[in-house]
Amino acid sequence: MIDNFLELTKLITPATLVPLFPLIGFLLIALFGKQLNHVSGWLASAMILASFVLTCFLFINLPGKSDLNFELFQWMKWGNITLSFGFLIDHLSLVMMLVITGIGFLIHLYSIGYMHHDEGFSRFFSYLNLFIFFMLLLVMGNSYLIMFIGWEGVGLASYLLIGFWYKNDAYNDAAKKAFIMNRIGDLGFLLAMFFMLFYFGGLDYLTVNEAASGFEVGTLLITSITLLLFVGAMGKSAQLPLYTWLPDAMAGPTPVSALIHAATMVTAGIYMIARSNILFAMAPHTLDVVMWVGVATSIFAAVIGMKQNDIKKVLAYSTVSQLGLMFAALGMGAFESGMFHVVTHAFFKALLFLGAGSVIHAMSGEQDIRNMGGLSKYIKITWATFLIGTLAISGIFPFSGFFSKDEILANAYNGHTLVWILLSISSMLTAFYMFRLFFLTFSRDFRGTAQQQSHLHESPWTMTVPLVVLSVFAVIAGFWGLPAVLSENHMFANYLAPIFADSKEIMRAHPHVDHSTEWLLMGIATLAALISIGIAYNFYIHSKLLPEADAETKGLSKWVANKFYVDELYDKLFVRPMMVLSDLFYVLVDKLIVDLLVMASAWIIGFTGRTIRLVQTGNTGLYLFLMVIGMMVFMLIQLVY
Amino acid sequence: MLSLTLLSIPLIAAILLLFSRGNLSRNLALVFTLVQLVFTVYAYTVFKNEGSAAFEFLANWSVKPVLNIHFAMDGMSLVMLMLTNLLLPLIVLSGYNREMERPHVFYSLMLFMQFALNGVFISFDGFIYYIFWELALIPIYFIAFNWGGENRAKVTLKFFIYTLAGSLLMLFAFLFLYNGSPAHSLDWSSLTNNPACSCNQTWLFWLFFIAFAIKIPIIPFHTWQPDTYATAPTQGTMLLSGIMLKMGTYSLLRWLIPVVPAGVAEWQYVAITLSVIGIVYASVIAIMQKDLKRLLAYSSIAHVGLISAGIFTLNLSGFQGSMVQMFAHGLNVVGLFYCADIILNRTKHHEIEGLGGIRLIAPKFATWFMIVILGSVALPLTNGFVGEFMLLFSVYQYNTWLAVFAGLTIILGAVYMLRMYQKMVLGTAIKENMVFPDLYWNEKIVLVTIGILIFVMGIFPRPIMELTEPVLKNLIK
Amino acid sequence: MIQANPQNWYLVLSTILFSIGVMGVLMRRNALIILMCIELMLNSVNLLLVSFSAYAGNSEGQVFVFFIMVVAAAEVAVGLALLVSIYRNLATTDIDVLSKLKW
Amino acid sequence: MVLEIFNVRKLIVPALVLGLALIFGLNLNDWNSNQSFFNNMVRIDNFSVAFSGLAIFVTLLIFILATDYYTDDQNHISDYMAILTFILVGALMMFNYANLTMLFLGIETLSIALYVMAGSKRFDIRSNEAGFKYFLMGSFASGFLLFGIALIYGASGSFDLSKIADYTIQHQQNISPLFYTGMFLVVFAMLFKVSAAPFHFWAPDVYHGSPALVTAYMSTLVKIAAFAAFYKLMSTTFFYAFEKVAPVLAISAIITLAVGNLMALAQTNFKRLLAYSGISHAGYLMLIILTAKNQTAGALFYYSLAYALSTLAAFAVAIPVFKAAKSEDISAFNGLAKKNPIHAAALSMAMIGLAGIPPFAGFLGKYYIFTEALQSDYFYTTLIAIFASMIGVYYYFKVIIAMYGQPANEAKMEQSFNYNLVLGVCIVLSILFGILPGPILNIF
Repeated sequence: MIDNFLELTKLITPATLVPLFPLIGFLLIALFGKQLNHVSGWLASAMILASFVLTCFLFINLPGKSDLNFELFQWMKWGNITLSFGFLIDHLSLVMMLVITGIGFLIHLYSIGYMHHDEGFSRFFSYLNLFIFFMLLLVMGNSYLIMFIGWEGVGLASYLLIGFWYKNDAYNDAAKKAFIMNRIGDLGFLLAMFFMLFYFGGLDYLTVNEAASGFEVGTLLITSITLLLFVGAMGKSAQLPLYTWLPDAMAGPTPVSALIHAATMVTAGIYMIARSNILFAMAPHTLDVVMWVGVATSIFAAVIGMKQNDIKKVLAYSTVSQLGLMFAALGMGAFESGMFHVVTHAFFKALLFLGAGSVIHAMSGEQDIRNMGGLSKYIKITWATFLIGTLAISGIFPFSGFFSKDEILANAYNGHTLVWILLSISSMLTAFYMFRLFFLTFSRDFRGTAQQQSHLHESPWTMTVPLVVLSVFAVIAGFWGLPAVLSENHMFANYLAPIFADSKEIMRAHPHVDHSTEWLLMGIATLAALISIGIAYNFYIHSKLLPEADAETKGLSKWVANKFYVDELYDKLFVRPMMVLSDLFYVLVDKLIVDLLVMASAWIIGFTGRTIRLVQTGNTGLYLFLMVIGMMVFMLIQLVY
Repeated sequence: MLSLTLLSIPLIAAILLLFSRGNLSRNLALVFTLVQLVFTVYAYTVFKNEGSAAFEFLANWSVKPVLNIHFAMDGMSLVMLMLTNLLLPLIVLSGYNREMERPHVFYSLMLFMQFALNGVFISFDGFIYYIFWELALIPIYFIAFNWGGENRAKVTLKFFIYTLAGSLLMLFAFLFLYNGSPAHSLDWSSLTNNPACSCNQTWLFWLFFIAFAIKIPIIPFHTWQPDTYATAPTQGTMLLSGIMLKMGTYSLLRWLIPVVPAGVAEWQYVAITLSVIGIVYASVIAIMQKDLKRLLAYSSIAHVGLISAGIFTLNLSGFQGSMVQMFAHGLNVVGLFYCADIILNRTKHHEIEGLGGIRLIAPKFATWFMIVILGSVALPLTNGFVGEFMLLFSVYQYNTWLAVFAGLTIILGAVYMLRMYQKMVLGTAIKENMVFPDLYWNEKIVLVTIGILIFVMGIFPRPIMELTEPVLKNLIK
Repeated sequence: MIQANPQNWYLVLSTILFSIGVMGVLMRRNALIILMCIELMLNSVNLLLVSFSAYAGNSEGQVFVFFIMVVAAAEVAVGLALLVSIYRNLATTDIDVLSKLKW
Repeated sequence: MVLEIFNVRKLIVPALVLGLALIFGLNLNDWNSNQSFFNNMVRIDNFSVAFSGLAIFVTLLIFILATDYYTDDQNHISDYMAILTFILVGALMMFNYANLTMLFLGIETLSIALYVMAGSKRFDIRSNEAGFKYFLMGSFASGFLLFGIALIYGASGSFDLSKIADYTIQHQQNISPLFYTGMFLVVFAMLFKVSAAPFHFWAPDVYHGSPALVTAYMSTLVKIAAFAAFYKLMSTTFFYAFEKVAPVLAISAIITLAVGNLMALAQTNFKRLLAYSGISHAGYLMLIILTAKNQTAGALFYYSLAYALSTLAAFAVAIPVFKAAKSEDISAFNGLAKKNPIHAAALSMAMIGLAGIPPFAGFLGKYYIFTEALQSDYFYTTLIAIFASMIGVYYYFKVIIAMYGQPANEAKMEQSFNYNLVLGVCIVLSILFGILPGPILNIF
């Protein structure tokens, strides 16, 4: 025990350093960005690499099933409430830290090439480092409050990065939208914290979990808390109905989309629920909500994704859809499956985005897949890695997506048949639109301008190396979580087991599906994916179909292409009324009613003054008369008294 | 004696400044405000935080009517003093590269204002407190009126009469208390130890409340404020919004709650409801504001609405949070108005529409502006968050649904601030012939100081909370 | 002599006189007549004082009467002077004309 | 006190000033020496000494102003000065009287001299009108005063204040209705003199029409004298019959406050504005009369002093401004801040002082009055007085706004040492007494 303790204390410094490196990087670049110029890219990458190395060190040295929970300083303290600033390093956070720093490093590296010609080069890297810092805070914090710091901090970084090209107002709008929608979720998170602070007396996970265990399963309190937390997760992880910011967020540079809007930040919601697994386990109703929201989002986004023509938009909707899948997993109580999909998704989606970035790089900024085609000839590495990513996300054996998705589907089959059907459809749609994207981009003939064609080139090594590395992981990551039929040892689930042990106990988890069923399920999934691919092939290679131009889209597909007009709906439902209300309050209530009341009282006084002044006619006779009247009245008053 | 020193420095400076001219007056003002800051910091270092007031100065002023002077400082006063005396040098510095008529009078008035504000925060006798309270009104009126923008005569007069009307109500309340107290003492301790008969507390509460509500301002007593903020010269607006409205919130804690506890307990719900309505109402109005300073004015109403809501919850979170937030809001709003001033001064354009691209030519300014905005929208690790977190929590403790409603501020705040930032600073639509030099040295000092403090306070808010904790704990009792 | 009649008679008489004076001041518009009415008021007071003095048996009241007479004379002198001045400027003694100063 | 027989015109004023200074000193010498003279017609006590001192001081300042005011009219300066001195004499009698005879004489000496001074611009029809109106109404009121005195005499058999008081003590249960009627008539006459509503009608017109210097004198010395006399009457003679008259006084105070402040709002003429402001201040001072039973002479004195200082300061700025602009409208002050910032600042201070805002003595005076009024349970009256002072701020600030907010007019204001001297003295004292009120507040 003592040994264990000593060993743990030794880890405090490296653990503290993990988020500190990116922060230092951010400060250095922010202050000396001009002088550092292109060095800043390397500096930033080095900082993340350092964090990554330290994280690996922690990963290796964290003894057994123990966790490292330490306090840095007291942040706020009043009355009997103490809110400290502290970190918790356990298996769950380590997984996230590895993903963040690992993929983060690769994306930093990639960005050096991608952003090379941008005038805001060092600014970009300072923001990226800032993002990593906050993201690490989010996952490393030992309380909801620290998580909330990271939570809002990544929102800020996301805002800054989406609006990175601030000259474009549409990008700025997208950035603003992302920030505000996130804030809506944050309010839920904040209120959840108030509930916890009030009823549990603290915000750190230990206190909360301990206090929560004193309540019964399914009490209103826990349900409220978890629902509010889930509202926060909906905002951050782009679930229905707060998802609309994520597709717009593609306005940011592509590495940003890869890092923030695919691999890490958007999965914060899943991390949060996984982190609160005990609370959620105690709130079965919330879990149902989470599951159904996830399923709905998954299908909805997949449908929209089928009709998108912007390479990044397709990926964005696929991200939303995949996130929905993860939430569905969480909602079923399969926390480790959800987390597993987070990890695999991080790899292949980052890969896809980076690939898309490489494509856009090659195409000199073109993003519309209708104007691409035949790129496999020009950018071989990108093509190959992109294919791997596409196969992975479509759930083809033995790529990583297959395993993680299969795990979720198996969980769904085991108890929620309807969910299983819906998620399978969603997977099919995913496979379809991903291959639609792939075929339209890389196969057939080039459809862009001649000028674009002449510029087609493979990206520099800083960009291709991350692609290759990620594609390797996109392939092998699945083997960390082999299904029970293939291996007795589900490495990933075992690693996270201590985290979810209590909640599993509360939920009394379902027995595993038997092997034959599992085989069957895997077969169905693969078959479905292959059918989808076949359809896509038939449409876009065989029949040489092209998505029609925007103007020609009609009927249902027009609805789909326009994302079911959800943005317009929100605009009409919330934004416009808010603006009208604002004007109304200002002009009508503030100026007309409230101020008028004030001014009217002043005016009445003034008017009285002007009126009674007329008594003073200047006529002495009247004055004398009034004086005598006054005396008589006074005398009368006196008599009455 | 330290209390008197803190009062005399700005007063002497104000008089001295009248005999200086031009740049000399600026430098003198800066020196004096810095000296004052040093003394304030000294007071902080020697202050022993035991929940009671220190540095007492007691004197009899007049036998009939009984007038006493009682200056002292407790944790709450110290926080406010630090805020005041920290902001003043910044405000003085902010005017360094601005042309203005008769700067010596301007700065003299400003230091006179500092004198009055210091007085308000260290007065422990109702009468002397009232005098300083009124005294603070005169210099700011003249600053706003003489150096103000369009329509200043009407607007400032409205401001003056409106706030004075409130003060007179408070005067009446004090007069009544004076009469009711056997020794005719308005001393803070005697007022708090022998509260008025609860039969009278209702209307006493309203008299005090309206006086403070006008100053703060709480909806619906706010209509003087946007006009005045928009019209006053920016340094005046900084004084008004940064410090002067804190007089109102501070007084809620110092006078209203301990002096008429029964009245407060009875009408608490009205006060909170008004405050919370004010938060949302002002935020919503701010969304579509066309004028930059007016937008900031409404945002300020929203923020102080939260402060007063927190105070009226009567729990420790609310009290502590309000103190933290007063300090934070003071810093942030001064920063915001300074940024507004920088824009107005260079572009002569006070509307939010029709500007843009400032970031292209003045990136440093854009960055610091952003930082101040972040503080103002209460991003965690900035000072705004600590206060808002505690305040919202206190409102939550009072009523969950009110907290949800008040919590809208974190959404709406982001909406109007980011909208404004985007329209004015981002984009490419540069106004024709716009000359926008990046920050000058004095602007840099001011904004960087504020920016750094925003984070320092956001990460280490403990000193303020420790300073006020004993006092506020006593208040709860 | 004076005591021959009940005191109230004097009181009533001087009150009536005083009232006549007041009514005169209120109803007439000619400044001179108003002046005379005021004199009437003062003289009614004189009568009252003298009667009171006689009944009370001390002479203070009578002394006071002399003061009143002196003051009244002074007052009339000043009043007439002002009236002359006004007459020179306006050629009228109607007090209704004197209404330049109003509101 | 008879100082009018001088030939060397230039010396008149300095000599008078010197004389006044002398009397001022002599007067102070009488502090704490309670004596009575002339068969108890005149009584000197601290009350009278203090107010005499104040009156002499005000007159002193007025005379200093007069040197420059009458530069264009040197021929009559001796007459003017003499008459002004008579006003002082009347005022002093009103402070020292111990007998209704002396009160009457004092009032008449003061009034008759004032009638003359009000009409002293012979060729100005406004001045004529003011003088004559004042005369008519004043003598009309004197009639009532006399009738009242006569009735009191009839009831109590004496003019002596203490004897009348004795009468009320001895006949507490059966005070003659004659006495009450007389008391009311006297009170009405005094209300007229202090220009309390509804007997205030003369004040605006007379202030408006009179020469500015006379207006200044009227609004300070005369008002103070009237109030002091009124106060003395109420606090001593009518002490035991006070309850009878209190409601009337309270109503009068309320109407006065309302009328004075409301009617001032729309004024454009500065003197007329100050007249209404004077009426409103009469309203505040009425609160002291209301509380006279509680011996509130200190409040009366302090408030009078504060009011006099501020008003004189205002006139010390206004008179040269009027001369330069050839107008007495508030617009004459337009842009004064640009031309004469110090004068503008001083006038602002005077206005703020009149409005009763700290740190000027005016505030403390009001505070004192309000505490006393509340102590005597005039709750609503005090509340109305507070509301009235809110309104008051508006019209005082109209002047300030004209000075600072309006573009400057052409007229150049001549600088004069004497005006500046008075101005300086008034402002300094007004701040000084505002900050260190102790000695004055607790004078009695």
